[in-house]
Amino acid sequence: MSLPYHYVNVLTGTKSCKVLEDATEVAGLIKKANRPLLVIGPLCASLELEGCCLMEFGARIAQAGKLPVVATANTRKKLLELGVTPDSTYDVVEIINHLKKPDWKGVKGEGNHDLVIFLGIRADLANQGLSTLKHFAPHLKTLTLCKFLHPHAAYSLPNLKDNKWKDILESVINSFTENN
Amino acid sequence: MSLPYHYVNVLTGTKSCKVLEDATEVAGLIKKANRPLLVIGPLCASLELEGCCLMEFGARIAQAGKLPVVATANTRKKLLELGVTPDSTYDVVEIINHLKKPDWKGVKGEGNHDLVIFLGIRADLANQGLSTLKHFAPHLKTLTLCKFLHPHAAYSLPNLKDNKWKDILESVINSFTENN
Amino acid sequence: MSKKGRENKEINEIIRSDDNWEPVGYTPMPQITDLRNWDFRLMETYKPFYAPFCDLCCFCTFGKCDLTGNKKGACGIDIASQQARFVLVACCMGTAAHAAHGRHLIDFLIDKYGEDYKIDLGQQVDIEAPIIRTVMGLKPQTLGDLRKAIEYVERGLVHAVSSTHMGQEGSSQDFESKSLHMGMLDHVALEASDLAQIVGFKFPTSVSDTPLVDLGWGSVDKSKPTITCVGHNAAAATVLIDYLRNNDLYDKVEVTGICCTAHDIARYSERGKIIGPLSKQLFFLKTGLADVIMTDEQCVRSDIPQLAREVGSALIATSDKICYGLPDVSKKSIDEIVRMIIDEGKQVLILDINKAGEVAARVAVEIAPKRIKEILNKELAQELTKECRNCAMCNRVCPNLLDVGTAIAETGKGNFELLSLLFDQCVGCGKCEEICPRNIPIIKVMQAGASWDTYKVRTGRGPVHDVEIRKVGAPIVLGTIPGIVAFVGCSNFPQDIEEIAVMAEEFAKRKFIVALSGCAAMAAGFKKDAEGKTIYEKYPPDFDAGGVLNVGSCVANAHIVGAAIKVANIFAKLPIRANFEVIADYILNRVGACGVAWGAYSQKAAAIGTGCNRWGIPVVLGPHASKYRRLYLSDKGEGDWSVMDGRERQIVDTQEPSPEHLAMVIENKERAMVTITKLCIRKNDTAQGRQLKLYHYISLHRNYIGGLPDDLQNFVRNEKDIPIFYKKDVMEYLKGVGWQPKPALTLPTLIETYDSDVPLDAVIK
Amino acid sequence: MSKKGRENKEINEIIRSDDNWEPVGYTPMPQITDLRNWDFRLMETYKPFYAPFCDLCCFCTFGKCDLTGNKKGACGIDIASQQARFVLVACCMGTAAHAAHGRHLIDFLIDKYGEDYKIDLGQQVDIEAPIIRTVMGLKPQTLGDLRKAIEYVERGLVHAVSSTHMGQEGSSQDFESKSLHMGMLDHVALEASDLAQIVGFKFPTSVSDTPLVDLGWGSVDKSKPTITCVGHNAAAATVLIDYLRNNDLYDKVEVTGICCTAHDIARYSERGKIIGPLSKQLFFLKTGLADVIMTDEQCVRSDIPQLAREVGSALIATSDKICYGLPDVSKKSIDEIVRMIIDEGKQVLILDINKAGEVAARVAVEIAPKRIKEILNKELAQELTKECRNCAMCNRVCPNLLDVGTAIAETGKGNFELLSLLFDQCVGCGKCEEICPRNIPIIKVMQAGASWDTYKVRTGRGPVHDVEIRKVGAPIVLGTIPGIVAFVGCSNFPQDIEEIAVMAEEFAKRKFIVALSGCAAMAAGFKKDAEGKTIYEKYPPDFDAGGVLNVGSCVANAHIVGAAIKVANIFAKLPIRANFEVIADYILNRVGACGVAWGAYSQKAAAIGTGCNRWGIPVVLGPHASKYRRLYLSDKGEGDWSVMDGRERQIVDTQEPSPEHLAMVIENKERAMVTITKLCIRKNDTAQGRQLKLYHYISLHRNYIGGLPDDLQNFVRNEKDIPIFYKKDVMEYLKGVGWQPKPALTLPTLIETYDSDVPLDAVIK
Repeated sequence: MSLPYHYVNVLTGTKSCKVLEDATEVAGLIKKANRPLLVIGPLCASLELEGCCLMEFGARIAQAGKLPVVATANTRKKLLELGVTPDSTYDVVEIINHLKKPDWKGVKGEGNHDLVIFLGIRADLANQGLSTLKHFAPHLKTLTLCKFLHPHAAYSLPNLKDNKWKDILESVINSFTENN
Repeated sequence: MSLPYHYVNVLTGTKSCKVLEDATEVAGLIKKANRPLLVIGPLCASLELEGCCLMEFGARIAQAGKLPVVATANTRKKLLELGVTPDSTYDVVEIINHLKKPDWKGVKGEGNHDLVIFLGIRADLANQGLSTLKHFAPHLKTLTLCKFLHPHAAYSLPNLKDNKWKDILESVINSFTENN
Repeated sequence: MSKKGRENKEINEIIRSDDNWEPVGYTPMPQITDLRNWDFRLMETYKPFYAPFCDLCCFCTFGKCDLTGNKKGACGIDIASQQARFVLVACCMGTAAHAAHGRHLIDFLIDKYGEDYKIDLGQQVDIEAPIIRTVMGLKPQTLGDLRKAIEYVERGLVHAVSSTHMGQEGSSQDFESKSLHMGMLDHVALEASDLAQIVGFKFPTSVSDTPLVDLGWGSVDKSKPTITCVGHNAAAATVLIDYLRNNDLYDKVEVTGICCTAHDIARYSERGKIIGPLSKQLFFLKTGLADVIMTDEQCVRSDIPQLAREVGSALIATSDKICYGLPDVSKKSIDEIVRMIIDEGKQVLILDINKAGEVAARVAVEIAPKRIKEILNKELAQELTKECRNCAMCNRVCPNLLDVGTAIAETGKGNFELLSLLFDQCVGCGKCEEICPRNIPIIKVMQAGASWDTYKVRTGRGPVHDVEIRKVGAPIVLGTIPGIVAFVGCSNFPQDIEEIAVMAEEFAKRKFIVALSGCAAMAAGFKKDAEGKTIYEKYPPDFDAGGVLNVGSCVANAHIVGAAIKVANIFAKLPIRANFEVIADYILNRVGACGVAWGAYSQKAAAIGTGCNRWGIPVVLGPHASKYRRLYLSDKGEGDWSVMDGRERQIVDTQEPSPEHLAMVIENKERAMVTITKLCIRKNDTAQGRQLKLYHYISLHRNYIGGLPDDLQNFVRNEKDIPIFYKKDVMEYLKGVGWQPKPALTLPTLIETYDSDVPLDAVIK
Repeated sequence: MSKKGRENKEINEIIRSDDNWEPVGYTPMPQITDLRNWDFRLMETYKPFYAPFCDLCCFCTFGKCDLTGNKKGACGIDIASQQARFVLVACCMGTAAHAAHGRHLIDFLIDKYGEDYKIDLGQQVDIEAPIIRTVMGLKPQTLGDLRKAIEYVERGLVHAVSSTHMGQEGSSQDFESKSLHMGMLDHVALEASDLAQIVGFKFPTSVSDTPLVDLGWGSVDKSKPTITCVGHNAAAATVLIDYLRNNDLYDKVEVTGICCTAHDIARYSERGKIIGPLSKQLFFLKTGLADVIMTDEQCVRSDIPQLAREVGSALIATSDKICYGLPDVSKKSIDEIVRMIIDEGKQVLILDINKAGEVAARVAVEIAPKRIKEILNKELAQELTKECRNCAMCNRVCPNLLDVGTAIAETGKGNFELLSLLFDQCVGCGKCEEICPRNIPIIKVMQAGASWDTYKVRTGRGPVHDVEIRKVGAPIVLGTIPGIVAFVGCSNFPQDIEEIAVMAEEFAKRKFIVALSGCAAMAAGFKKDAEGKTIYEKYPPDFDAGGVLNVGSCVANAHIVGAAIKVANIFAKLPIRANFEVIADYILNRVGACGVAWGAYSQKAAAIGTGCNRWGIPVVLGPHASKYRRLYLSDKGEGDWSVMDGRERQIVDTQEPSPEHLAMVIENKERAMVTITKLCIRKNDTAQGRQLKLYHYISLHRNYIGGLPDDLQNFVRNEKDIPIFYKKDVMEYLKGVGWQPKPALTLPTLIETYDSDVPLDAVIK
């Protein structure tokens, strides 16, 4: 049984994430999505990944993948500095609350999203939010790009060391640019 | 995450069984043990495995492996018919209660057992008993030879179809006779 | 814990301590720690045995905490304490359910009759409330007094619930002591509740041959408007029946019940019909035979609104415990409500049960003619199941581990044998149907496998009579009646529902006293012999050797414990007033009673069973009960079985593990019958009595397990104990195991083997 | 639910309805379903939001039941209802903890002073019990009246606990309504408890500038015998202090406290020292500075007996809630007990707190000289940690997700920076130390990283004064005081303990009213500015714009809700007696108050927060609170925000989401400050008030999130609402999003937007 990195997040249940080890799989998933959404959390502002701020990866993924962005908590500020204007800002539980309504209009007003990608939300809170969506939002899939496995996500990266994590994020970004 | 066959037994925790697919591994484990114990439950009397009574497999394993036997519930009767006199009879929770005391004298009076092998106890009750030993009997290991995965066991067979299950039990028996 | 002056004063007022029916004993209205030493003494011999259902704790926001490998939670709690804590939570839920139930009944009846309404249980019953007398020291004379009992429970409950909060109790033993206390309070609530309804609803009392009533879904007349009351609180049902009677409708309408409400409907009117236990709730409601479903409280499926819609039954919820999110129409006029239900198809909440009863009757009469009621026939059943490919998903979700798939697949082939067997083993949760990828309505299909016979069950009789106790007191204590076996609790049976009847009959034949209650009492009626008779028709309804009696609904379980207390009081002449330790000690050492909760599922059952344990009554549980997480097991022959010899005033190492366990799980009924017999052995047995008990123990062991028990040496004190019939074999066996006679004993007691205010003289009469 | 005659009679007696201080309102002593319609109305706007912590239910022996994919449990329950049920269990635990606490205090004080002992809170407080007056309709005048309040809570609790039993409530909404009811009863218990101790222990009241007392482990004088009281019930501590005073020992002994007992020790005697919140309990006890540990109840680590042994502290348990399996020596003489502890090294349970206090004092004085107390120095810390290989096992088990490993590894290299930071973020569970494969005593090592300064916290002041309310009532309701922000609850902080001080100061600077209580009030004292001053030293202690006040321990939270009620009563002149809906409606629509439980971990906090929600007070929670499983969130701008305009007597679609949510979790303090400000917006704000609130909302948003809020259009009703300072930008922004002025409103209310006995006129004064 694959344990999440943090024991507080150990799954007690039957429905666990599909672990994606391969960046192309991840990118493929995102490309396949009709209305993907990238949710960027505050850890992106505080975490360093191999010398550069995690927020930059978030910004680059958004740009490369042309993904609409929700900035939670106070991430908006940092994103603006990086030249990315988030399509909206919400508290993380607010965006999850919207997402669980099938008929929500979505951040673009074009309808609810079918794939929601999370990066930079503290693991315990993120996993609880993912649980909400797992149980109450059958109409969408969730994907986490964080360093730690999220059992409640539909798709999650495994627990990773920084270098491996960076590699995956980089190749996700590249796989967008390549094929565009 | 490997789910047990029965959802009532789904593990909610961190410590799950090691799944043994290979009969020689199973036999090796038993042979390595200094004071193994075979606990035979009443399902052995009611379950048919490929045309012959599960109890016969229990009896043959006991004989081939020269294992002391505890007959739980009313299994003793059937065992006697098969020419096996169990070393003792207990209600299943009683034998587990004894086993969890490190200084228990064991069924042979030679000291507590280091490997306890279970066969033929209903899956929900068995898994609860295995939980007791997992949590409170660090001095011994448990092994289940049943058809279904037991998350709380130290070692468990996977969920099996009858034919595969029979093969494993047969080869366990043989591996004893061979090397003796 | 020494009581403060104020506290004593309050207690003396509540229990009217100057009433001199008996001197006030050592522990009037004990609080949560007052009997802690007794509990600890019990646990010296019967140690808590834990089977964690989860490795973790998830109670507070520090969690989840991993408790494996002796790891502690963020609060410092360990795995054993967390299990004990969970058991305490369960006991609190169970006790609260009964206390709230009693509070509702008593308030309802006080509204009707006033708080001075007298408690009179007829000429056969003088000791009206053995539990309340023993625990509180109060001799309840009115409904108002019963309310005092509930208030005592309410007050005690708060402290127990408080203790389950994070950062409170830290010792598993103290959690257990609190659970045992809750269990005892639960019995107070049970007794208060059943006494209230006996006097308030004029249920049978002081009679043993209560009427035999119809049992089973097959007993329902489909041509009549049918109202089915589901739950445990019959107040609304009594109003319904009164309305029908007063309006000459009673013979035109079927009033039926599921779970304990059914028992109490039958106690209120022998024309009431008992559909069956909880395990048949989903099955029956899905037949659509009920025109109106009226829910009250406890053991009612959470999805009844949805079920009622599916089959077009009207739904009236009547309890603040179960509101289902329905509109509260309590203040609307009855006409208005009836229209809402019929014209608007509304499901409603009516908290004024005086209205609810009439509404149910009027709605049933109106809508019944418009509804078609048909039972699924075999042809249709085969049609519905022929798509089954036996993918076995149903097996994986079955909480009873049944092979549903094969039975359904066979049904698809026109073979209904397995389906019938499946139905008898089904606990009625409906998961199989829910998971089925082919959407086969499995529970509905079971209509073609179920028996549609009408069975018989004896109406609940309430308390055991003092006269009965006078007759059986001596034989029980001397052991010449081999034991009292009480089949109680729910219908989460490990195998066939018939198992209860089989076990009960085995003990009836062997001249044990067999008492039943709740779902178990119904289950016992679902088996007929060759002549088509149920055990209720075959055995006398007396509390006497070979008798089979139904005391009533779950709350009537109080009367079984009450009977054991009465033995101490009537036969042994021990004062019971506020005298818990003395009485529990007496029961533990001298009254060969054993409770059997073969299908226990609920938190109420956990509380009831734990309460029995504090009284010194062992309880045998079915396999599912391993999921309660805790048992009380002794070390058997290897434990220390020293007790005080009251007359000799010295500790004696009896070397006799009796009773052997206080709470244990057993795998199957064959083993259970052997163990139950053993658990009726008491240190006080006379040689004659012990012979008899050992005779049954050996004979059952030979029948079901084979040969002589390998622990026989533990229970033969000297040669006189050996049953003549087996003398030769037993002597031989004992010789083989090097048996030695055990020390003799004149008056076994635990008093003065632990720290207590009770002096040894208190147990000597 | 219409009350029966008997019931009304009982209630009228209990609340002395003929006392004509105010007419009796619509809901005297409401029962569990009486305010259900109010709850359902709230949930129309603020829908329950569930984050299941587990896919399964394991409550009964049918389980485990898998509830994923809309699967139902064996009883028919679904995942949402199971979450709601779990929340109700938590609320019951929390309410029971406070009720049992109050019961103990009140019984103790009645023993001492009698039940007629008067409640007098001084000249500044006439409305002594706003909660009890509003909920029950009782104006409590004596300790006996406070006991009535506890009895009301006890009775209500039983029904809620009962509802959590299997087969009871089936609707998540009704589970929520029951949780909200428990929350309200919890506040009754809080108020009764704190009033009892204020009058019984003569705590400060009717003064705002209560003394500043020492805070922090650094404040303890190691040279003195030290007694540390852990928990929430200061009764035993007051006895201890009395004994010391009467025996001239008080200046020779350190009396210290952890958790709320500390607050109440300080309220009893300004010489008492507050060690800190729960998160520092393990840390401090492991220093061994306590010669005697005296535990009472709630938030006390379960492993204290083991901890005490490790460091050689004596242990005295004093509560029936926490017995630790220790011998109950309550009946032994004080001399005997002292000898047991000192000569035999026994840890004991003393349930007679009059004895416990003296025993603690005498033991401390005797053993202190024999004990060596040394704080770990940096050299030793480095020595102890140099084996660390940063395997990160500690990180994996840390419930706060902290990088413990690196901090310890760095310490091993002689760098203590990270260790200090770690200590400030540590919630104090000790899992890291337990899991460490190299057995590094991490918590002990933190002694070298912790600050050993002495801090200051203002003593709990109890109720807000009526005179203060007279002064601030208008500005609050008009909005010219931008809000009341209450920092409450536990110390399970997501980041640095200093965050409370940072947030509190931000709001104090902005002239909000900042109230604190419990662990949060302590945490707020753990930050000094450049001049070495804590916020308690920098800001006035008044309930007024820019004031920072500590109301006291957890039970004192009642006074914060009480203040909101008093605004309705004193300023708006609304009668409060048995008038819950009117008052809650007033608070929801007009009193800009927001609770902040940033480190909430406990079931008590769940009950308190849920209670606030029923009163119409929004609560902001830290990330850990997501594990409570339930929030109340609106659909924001997309929801229906229609209310009744009381004067126009018509429904108005305000299009304004205020307050925006009732219970929400926020990720970090920066965002929290912005959201808290927004949650202080009320429909009743005057243009001037709204300008001020929007000014702070915008300015905080610009500071922490950047730019203008993208939901600004929701809160600008017309141009007059726009803060001058930002006029240009805001106008531009509003134009951009096509903002239109919103309908004007004279008197916003929910009354007559749902089914209730309360007429519209009741809210118009």
